[in-house]
Amino acid sequence: MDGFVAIYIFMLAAFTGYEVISRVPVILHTPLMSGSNFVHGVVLVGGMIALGQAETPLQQAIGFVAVLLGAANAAGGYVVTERMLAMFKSKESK
Amino acid sequence: MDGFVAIYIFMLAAFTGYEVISRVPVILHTPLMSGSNFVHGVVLVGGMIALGQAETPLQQAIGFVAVLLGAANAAGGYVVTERMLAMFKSKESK
Amino acid sequence: MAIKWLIDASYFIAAILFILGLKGMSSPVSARKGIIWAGVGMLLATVVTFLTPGMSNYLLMIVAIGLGGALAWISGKKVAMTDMPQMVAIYNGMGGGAAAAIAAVEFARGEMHGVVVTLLATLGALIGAVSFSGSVVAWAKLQGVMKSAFRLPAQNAVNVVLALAALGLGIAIVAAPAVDPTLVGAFFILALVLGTVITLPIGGADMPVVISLFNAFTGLAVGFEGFVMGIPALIIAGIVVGAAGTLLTQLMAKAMNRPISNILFVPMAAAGGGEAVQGEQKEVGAMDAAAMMRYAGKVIIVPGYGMAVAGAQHKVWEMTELLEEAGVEVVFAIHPVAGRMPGHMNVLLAEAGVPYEKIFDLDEINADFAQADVALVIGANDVVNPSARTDKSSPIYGMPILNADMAQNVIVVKRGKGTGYSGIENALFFKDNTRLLYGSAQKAIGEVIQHVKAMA
Amino acid sequence: MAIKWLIDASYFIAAILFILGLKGMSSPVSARKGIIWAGVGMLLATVVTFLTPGMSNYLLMIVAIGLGGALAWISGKKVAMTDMPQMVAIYNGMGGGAAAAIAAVEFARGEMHGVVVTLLATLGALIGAVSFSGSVVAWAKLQGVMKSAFRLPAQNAVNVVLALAALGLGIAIVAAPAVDPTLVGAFFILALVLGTVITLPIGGADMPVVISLFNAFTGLAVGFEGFVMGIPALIIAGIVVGAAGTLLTQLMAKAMNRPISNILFVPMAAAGGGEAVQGEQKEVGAMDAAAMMRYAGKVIIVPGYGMAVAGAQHKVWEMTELLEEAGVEVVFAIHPVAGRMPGHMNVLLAEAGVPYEKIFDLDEINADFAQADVALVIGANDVVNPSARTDKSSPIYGMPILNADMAQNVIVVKRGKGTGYSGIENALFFKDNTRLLYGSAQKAIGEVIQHVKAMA
Amino acid sequence: MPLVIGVTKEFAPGERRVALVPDVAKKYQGLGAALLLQAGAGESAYFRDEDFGVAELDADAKAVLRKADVVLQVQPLGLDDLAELKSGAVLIGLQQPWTSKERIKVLREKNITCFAMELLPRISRAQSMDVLSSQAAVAGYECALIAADHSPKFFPMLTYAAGTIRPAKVLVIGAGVAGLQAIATAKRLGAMVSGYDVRPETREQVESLGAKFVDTGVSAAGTGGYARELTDDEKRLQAEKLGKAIADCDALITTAAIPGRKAPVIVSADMIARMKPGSIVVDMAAETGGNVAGTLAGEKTWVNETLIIGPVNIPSRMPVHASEMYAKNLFNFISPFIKDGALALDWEDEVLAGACLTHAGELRHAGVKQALGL
Amino acid sequence: MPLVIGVTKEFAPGERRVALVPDVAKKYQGLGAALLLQAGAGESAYFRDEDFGVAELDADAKAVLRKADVVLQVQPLGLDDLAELKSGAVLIGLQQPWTSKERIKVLREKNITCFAMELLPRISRAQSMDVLSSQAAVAGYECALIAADHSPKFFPMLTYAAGTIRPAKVLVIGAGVAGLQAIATAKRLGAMVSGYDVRPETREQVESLGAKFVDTGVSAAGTGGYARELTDDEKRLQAEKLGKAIADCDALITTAAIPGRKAPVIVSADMIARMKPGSIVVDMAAETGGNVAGTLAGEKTWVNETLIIGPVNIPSRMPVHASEMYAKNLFNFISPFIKDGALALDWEDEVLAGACLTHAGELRHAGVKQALGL
Ligand SMILES: NC(=O)c1ccc[n+]([C@@H]2O[C@H](COP(=O)([O-])OP(=O)(O)OC[C@H]3O[C@@H](n4cnc5c(N)ncnc54)[C@H](OP(=O)(O)O)[C@@H]3O)[C@@H](O)[C@H]2O)c1
Ligand SMILES: NC(=O)c1ccc[n+]([C@@H]2O[C@H](COP(=O)([O-])OP(=O)(O)OC[C@H]3O[C@@H](n4cnc5c(N)ncnc54)[C@H](OP(=O)(O)O)[C@@H]3O)[C@@H](O)[C@H]2O)c1
Ligand SMILES: NC(=O)c1ccc[n+]([C@@H]2O[C@H](COP(=O)([O-])OP(=O)(O)OC[C@H]3O[C@@H](n4cnc5c(N)ncnc54)[C@H](O)[C@@H]3O)[C@@H](O)[C@H]2O)c1
Ligand SMILES: NC(=O)c1ccc[n+]([C@@H]2O[C@H](COP(=O)([O-])OP(=O)(O)OC[C@H]3O[C@@H](n4cnc5c(N)ncnc54)[C@H](O)[C@@H]3O)[C@@H](O)[C@H]2O)c1
Repeated sequence: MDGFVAIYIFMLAAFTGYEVISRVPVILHTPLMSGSNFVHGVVLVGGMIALGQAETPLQQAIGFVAVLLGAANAAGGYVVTERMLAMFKSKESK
Repeated sequence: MDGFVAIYIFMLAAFTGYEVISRVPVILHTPLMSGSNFVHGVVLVGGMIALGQAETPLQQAIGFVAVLLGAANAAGGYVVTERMLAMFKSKESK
Repeated sequence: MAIKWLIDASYFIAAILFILGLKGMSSPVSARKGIIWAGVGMLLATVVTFLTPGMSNYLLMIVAIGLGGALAWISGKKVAMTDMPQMVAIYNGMGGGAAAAIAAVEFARGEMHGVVVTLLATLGALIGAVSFSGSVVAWAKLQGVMKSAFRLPAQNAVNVVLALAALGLGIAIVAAPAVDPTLVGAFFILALVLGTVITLPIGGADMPVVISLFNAFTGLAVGFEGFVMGIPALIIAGIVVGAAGTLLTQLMAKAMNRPISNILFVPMAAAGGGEAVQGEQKEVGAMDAAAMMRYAGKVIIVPGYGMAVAGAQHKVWEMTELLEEAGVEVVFAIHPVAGRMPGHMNVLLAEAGVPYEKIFDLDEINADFAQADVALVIGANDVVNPSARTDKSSPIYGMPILNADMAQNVIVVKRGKGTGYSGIENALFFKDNTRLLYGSAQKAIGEVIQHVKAMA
Repeated sequence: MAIKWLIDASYFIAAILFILGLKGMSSPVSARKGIIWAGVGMLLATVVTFLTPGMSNYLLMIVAIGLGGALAWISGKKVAMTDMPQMVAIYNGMGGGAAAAIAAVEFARGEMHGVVVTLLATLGALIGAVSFSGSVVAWAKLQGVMKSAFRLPAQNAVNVVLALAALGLGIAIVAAPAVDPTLVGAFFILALVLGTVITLPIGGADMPVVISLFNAFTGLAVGFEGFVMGIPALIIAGIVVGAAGTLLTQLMAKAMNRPISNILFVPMAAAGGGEAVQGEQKEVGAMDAAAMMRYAGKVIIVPGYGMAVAGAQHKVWEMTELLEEAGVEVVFAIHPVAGRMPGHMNVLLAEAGVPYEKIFDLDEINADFAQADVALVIGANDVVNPSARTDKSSPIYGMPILNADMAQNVIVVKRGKGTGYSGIENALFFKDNTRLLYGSAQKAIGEVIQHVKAMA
Repeated sequence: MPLVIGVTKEFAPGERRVALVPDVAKKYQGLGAALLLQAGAGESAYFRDEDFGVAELDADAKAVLRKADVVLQVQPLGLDDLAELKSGAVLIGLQQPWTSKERIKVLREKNITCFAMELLPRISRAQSMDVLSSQAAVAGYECALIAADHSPKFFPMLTYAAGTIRPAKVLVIGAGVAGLQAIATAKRLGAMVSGYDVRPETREQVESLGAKFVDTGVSAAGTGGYARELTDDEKRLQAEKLGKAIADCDALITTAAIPGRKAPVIVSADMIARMKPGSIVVDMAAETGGNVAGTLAGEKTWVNETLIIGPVNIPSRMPVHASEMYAKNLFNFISPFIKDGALALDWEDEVLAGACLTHAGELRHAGVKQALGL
Repeated sequence: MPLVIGVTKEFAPGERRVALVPDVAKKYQGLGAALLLQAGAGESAYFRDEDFGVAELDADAKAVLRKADVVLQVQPLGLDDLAELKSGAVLIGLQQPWTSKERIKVLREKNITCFAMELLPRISRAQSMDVLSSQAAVAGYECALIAADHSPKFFPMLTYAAGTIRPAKVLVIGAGVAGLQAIATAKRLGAMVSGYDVRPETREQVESLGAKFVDTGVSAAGTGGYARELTDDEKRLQAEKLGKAIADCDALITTAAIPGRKAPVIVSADMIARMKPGSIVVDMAAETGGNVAGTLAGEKTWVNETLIIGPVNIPSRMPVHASEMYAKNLFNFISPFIKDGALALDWEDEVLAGACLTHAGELRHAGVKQALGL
């Protein structure tokens, strides 16, 4: 990827991230932290590709750890966030 | 530029644009319209490069028009916006 | 290579400045800073562009910039504040025109690489050209150069046919193995016609929304051409404006209570043709009511029985306080028989905490209506019915009334078409300068309050 | 080629879903939808990754996913609500670890192309590893596995030295012509130590902020590794989370009234040594006050003399009505001697139109505070001062007080540090569950109203 | 010679109002009329002679009556006073037309043009002349004050250092002009107020003041804004529902009236007996018989531990403003016909014609004619 | 044998309050005390004997006094009534300690433990026992009603069909508990209210009720929440500024007091003379000499066209709630010392000790001792 394009993407993504949560009430701080924690669980995908390309046992071992950790990040992040946000369930329907 | 990267940029820029003005008060509608009008005056840059690469008189003519219009967009947009926003001058100091 | 980096970096910074600038402009507090930041970005981008390697035609370039820039700068400086909307329209149109012209240059150079790029160039050209001609028409109408709305028979059908034809030509261009000048020429002409025809039937009140729409169009066109030319600054600025402009158009349309499709397809001017002789009851939204009062010098509030029924007195006073904070002079005019008992309004206003100094009776205030920018009639009817002055057959003939009708603008809050105590129609509601804000007073004024606050 | 497109398109959609999901989660109304959208994105991205051409080790992959996923899922389901923060910490640490591991794989494969990529990989590895070990420490402390804050002598200096050393090694790795396993190994160990050492001295109260910081770190690390591997979905998700997480960290620190630098460099446990035993007054913004009440089940309002001074009764009632519309139960608790004369509050509330059914006196309501989510104290002081219960030396000892301190949360509206009639300090204002909303009551409640409306 | 408008001190005992106040005096003079004022006419309403700006003051009321072309009064003149009037003079004021057979005879004999303000048509234009409305507003306000002042309880809710006093419950029966005013006043004082009336449209009106409406399921909408009399069945139903509301209240104010008739008796002795100790009843209709069984006009009566107050001539308790309102009403009524110091009555005018009791020796009002059998 | 608490019908003429109400009676019984009630004790406050839930009723007041260990009263007992008390009995109520030399003598001779509620220390904890505050709240409310009821004008603004009546201006002098209550009540009725007091902190308090504060530039902050007496110079300055405000108002309510002293005379005859015709003055301090020159306690006096009302024993006008408040205050005062039907006074308690007038034959209160020269 072209260097400047990468920086553009970086900049725009940062803007987006910043703006998207710029006005969030305190009660959502913790759930939102948890939710964004879940989102970076997508590192799992990186881990999978790394493992998929691993050749030596060392690479495989590290790759395995990467996928394991990534999967835990994604799965755990989802469950925990989902539970926290369940509190806002009933209010939504109003 | 790679097709998907372009789409990523498009998506992120659109998000950014949307979020950036998502909570704008009514009195700023017109100035903001004018301001964003100014911003796309950057088309001038495109015009300049197009004209810079123009070879035939036709190309030069069209390029000239492009630069002329682009410059008018940028200059006019700036002045008009600046004047509208001058109204908010005194409020700022509060 | 160093130059290339410098240019790329500058474009990058310009893009950031544009975004920050727009962000700044979306809040009254930072609005001025916003335009200045964006301006710096523009300057930077323009200056470094001169350094682009392998360019020629510098003289032409400078002349074009000088000419276009100077003319626009001067006209922008001179124009009256009230003529701003059409100036925005025309400058925006020029941007669209520029985008279209860039595409034309590229077409002329025959340098399209691949379907995607050609497609983007064509789309950008189409949108830019529509924005150009449409904006020119908008300008002409607002400026008074072109008179009134003008509607083709089967307008909507014509619009659709033209749009499809332009699209068809565009697809042909993209599909063609090489650039075909005739095709391209026809395409541009069709696009320009399309922009004109779309805009012609639109009435003055809807113009700002349409201008905003064209603004978003131009943004998109610029963004597309940015892709074509590979200049990220153009892409970012264009797309950001495209998205922001789209949202803004929606917001504006919502503020005016008119869906965008309505504006484009069933123009206001045409819809209002053949109604009641007396004129018609013209509705107004809470936001516009709020704006009318927020930017007024003097507002006179006429409360009536409806305010009592709605129990809206606290809200009314809250609104009054907000308006006064904003520098508007607000007073209350109480008609001798407003409500259903002597002093009915007094009791309510006292309950809401309206100070006595703000309350005037008929004799004290009737002469002031002529100087008021807005008379806000809240659930009153008989006491502001002008037929009491003139219509001998009216059951209320001879009763003195509050001269609300003498105010510059009258806003009447009521729930519907209900009559008052005496059960008769009220000519005031049909007057040219009267607007009806429908809803129970409590709710209606509550909404006005929210909008007044948003204008703080 | 088609597979490549499918994968790219899926990643693109996943990225959009992540952004929309985060956006959703930032408003109480759409929060649940948000996590579901993000979840769908994650599923999509994971599934299509299996299709990536040229991969091997599928069995290992599936085992790792099954194992990691299942363990995390189960533990996440089982954990008590109160233990959530440490769970977030540990999952986040795992993400950081995964990012670091990816970098390690890349190092091991020796496939770094160019300085930039190596730099990004190294940075990602550093940040990811710090986040990993730091999060584990945070988890251990919150979980009670590791006891209390523990502070090295010259802690800040140690931090700086370690960080510099890690950076130095990183630069060495980037500068080296080929991957040097020893260097890489040392680098990772140093990074892990750094994360541990930074986190060790931080006290329990500051932990959420630190976890949020590590969360942002992990995001960045993931983003960087995304660049390394050329997977835009990783880039976008990572950077968006990095930016959002940074902002969130700031917001959380602000909500706790502690600058981030303070948390990291002068840990609370240490700084809090010589301060007042009582704790500190924690400020709250109008928006947060609004949210606390808007999403509460029951709110008890305790008006005092300050409400009278500010003349805020009408605003208070307006807020009450809004909250009730939103389904919150709101009642008023009047202390026998609130204000400056018998019935002071009655007069004001009657003026504002608060119905008598909503007004309760001390005996009637004191038991209810324990069930209230929020006690909103408006310009009252002495009448909610718990020292009246216990402190025999207090001039108000023996006076019955409203048990506002028993509520889940207490919000106190006052202008500043002013004391009440009896001129004494109020321990309630320093309680853990108390937040101060500073400002004259009229203004402060006005702002709350606006925010409550925005949450409609 | 200009029109002479005469105003005396009121003859009726206890009457403190006066039919002319200084502000209005100036307006009459502005129309060219001459004013003839009895010295001290406005005294009991705290208006000083010198403030009227009238040159001629007469110490003798009879002399005023003899000389004036137009006489303004509040309460009806006695027969002997009527006898003093100039033949053909104009007399304007309250006349109690429904009970004034004797007086009508004298009026006719003396050829007096007499306007009875009670007969004023209740059309929009005439609202500013409507003394019944303006005096009812005063009376309603005063009744609420009387109730509050006599009540052994606080009207408002009051939380004090040792407890909380719950607000008093006030019930107002009859939600006409006076009743609404009483509701508003009691409400202002902080009481929990309910209102009741037979006319259905009063529900919204009562509620528009923030009070509750007692629903009995009986409607008695009459014509011209007045109520009709109820049937026996309706009365029973009303009584049942009302009884409960009355037993529950701390203060009861009754203002029900049917024009030209004795006031309806709405509150029975039984209902009163069921009231709480220390409760207060103010019966505004006392003068016309009372809405409450056992009311004595002008007296305070104890029934068990309930105090029934039957105030009379209530507007007179507030003579300054009551006089001001009354005088303005009369001015608005007659001034359109005074031009350049001369009186020119326009019998085409529906308000003037409608309010006329006698003119040119005739009894002009059909309703009164019928009611009195003349 | 349990503690016997005795309550009689009040002896003072016109006193309608009673020191015990049914709700509170139950609470005493809950503490194990026995109640001895004179039959009809609560009658004038509309409390019925049967509601007290007391088995033993005594028709004879003297008998009650003779048998009770603790006697609760509102107004001070007469010398002969005091003579009936058991030696060593406890007497609680208002005692007018500053003017009771004779009575103190008897109290000492008979070894009575007498608590004077006027002497109650005004600390936070004691607020719930503060009868001065609770009765002042009643009085303030009543004074505003008296003013409104007697005023010949409307208090609220009122727009009616023929014009607008401007709201009355009410001035309240003395913004203590009663004054603030009067301000609040007049405000509720719609008057334009101003307040005045010498203590500077009252400005904010007056304004917190939506009223205006009359600034005279004189401050007289005393100790313990009471005002000190003013110097002559200060009085002159005050008089000047106040005079203007008084001349401007329609109703004046005065509530100024200095504990243990004659009430300060703030409104001079001259100021009264400059008032508008028809204005009303309610002097709440009438009993202790009055804030207004010319006030006669218990009388209505006309000065020119201004009516000066000097009501006495105002809380008695509202006996139900005044009694309820008073009784609760007394209960809060003494109940902490009643355990299992026995009285155990804790002289360490600053409130109890501070309110004690006589005990064990001694005059215990330093201030009273000094004031009476004993
Ligand atoms: N003051 C007195 O002493 C007295 C006594 C008796 C009669 N009157 C008569 O009463 C009339 C008073 O005139 P007015 O102008 O005050 O009232 P009005 O003529 O009765 O008109 C009231 C208006 O309020 C509207 N309304 C009712 N409820 C509403 C609500 N909740 N929110 C918003 N609007 C509401 C009604 O229209 P919608 O139904 O469309 O909402 C109606 O047009 C006069 O004719 C007077 O002669 C007065
Ligand atoms: N009710 C009675 O009869 C009576 C009579 C006499 C005395 N008292 C005494 O008065 C006290 C009453 O207690 P309380 O809790 O009602 O009041 P308080 O203890 O006097 O406290 C009032 C609080 O309101 C705040 N405040 C003042 N103006 C404000 C404004 N404009 N906006 C927001 N806050 C404002 C002040 O803090 P800031 O300055 O920081 O804003 C102060 O802490 C008790 O001590 C009682 O004993 C009562
Ligand atoms: N259009 C006008 O110009 C105008 C002017 C003044 C009054 N009005 C209307 O006329 C109405 C009556 O005016 P008023 O105050 O002179 O009436 P009123 O004094 O004749 O009667 C008082 C009230 O008693 C009620 N009443 C009669 N019998 C009753 C019963 N058995 N039980 C309960 N209530 C009973 C009546 O309905 C009336 O509301 C007013 O409400 C007003 O709306 C109209
Ligand atoms: N802390 C407590 O527990 C407690 C309890 C009750 C009252 N208080 C305080 O004590 C204050 C006084 O209470 P009170 O109502 O019993 O007072 P009060 O009855 O003794 O006096 C009434 C008012 O008259 C004022 N006054 C005296 N001389 C005056 C003059 N020359 N001109 C004008 N005004 C004059 C006084 O300042 C006082 O406000 C109250 O305002 C209250 O704040 C405190």
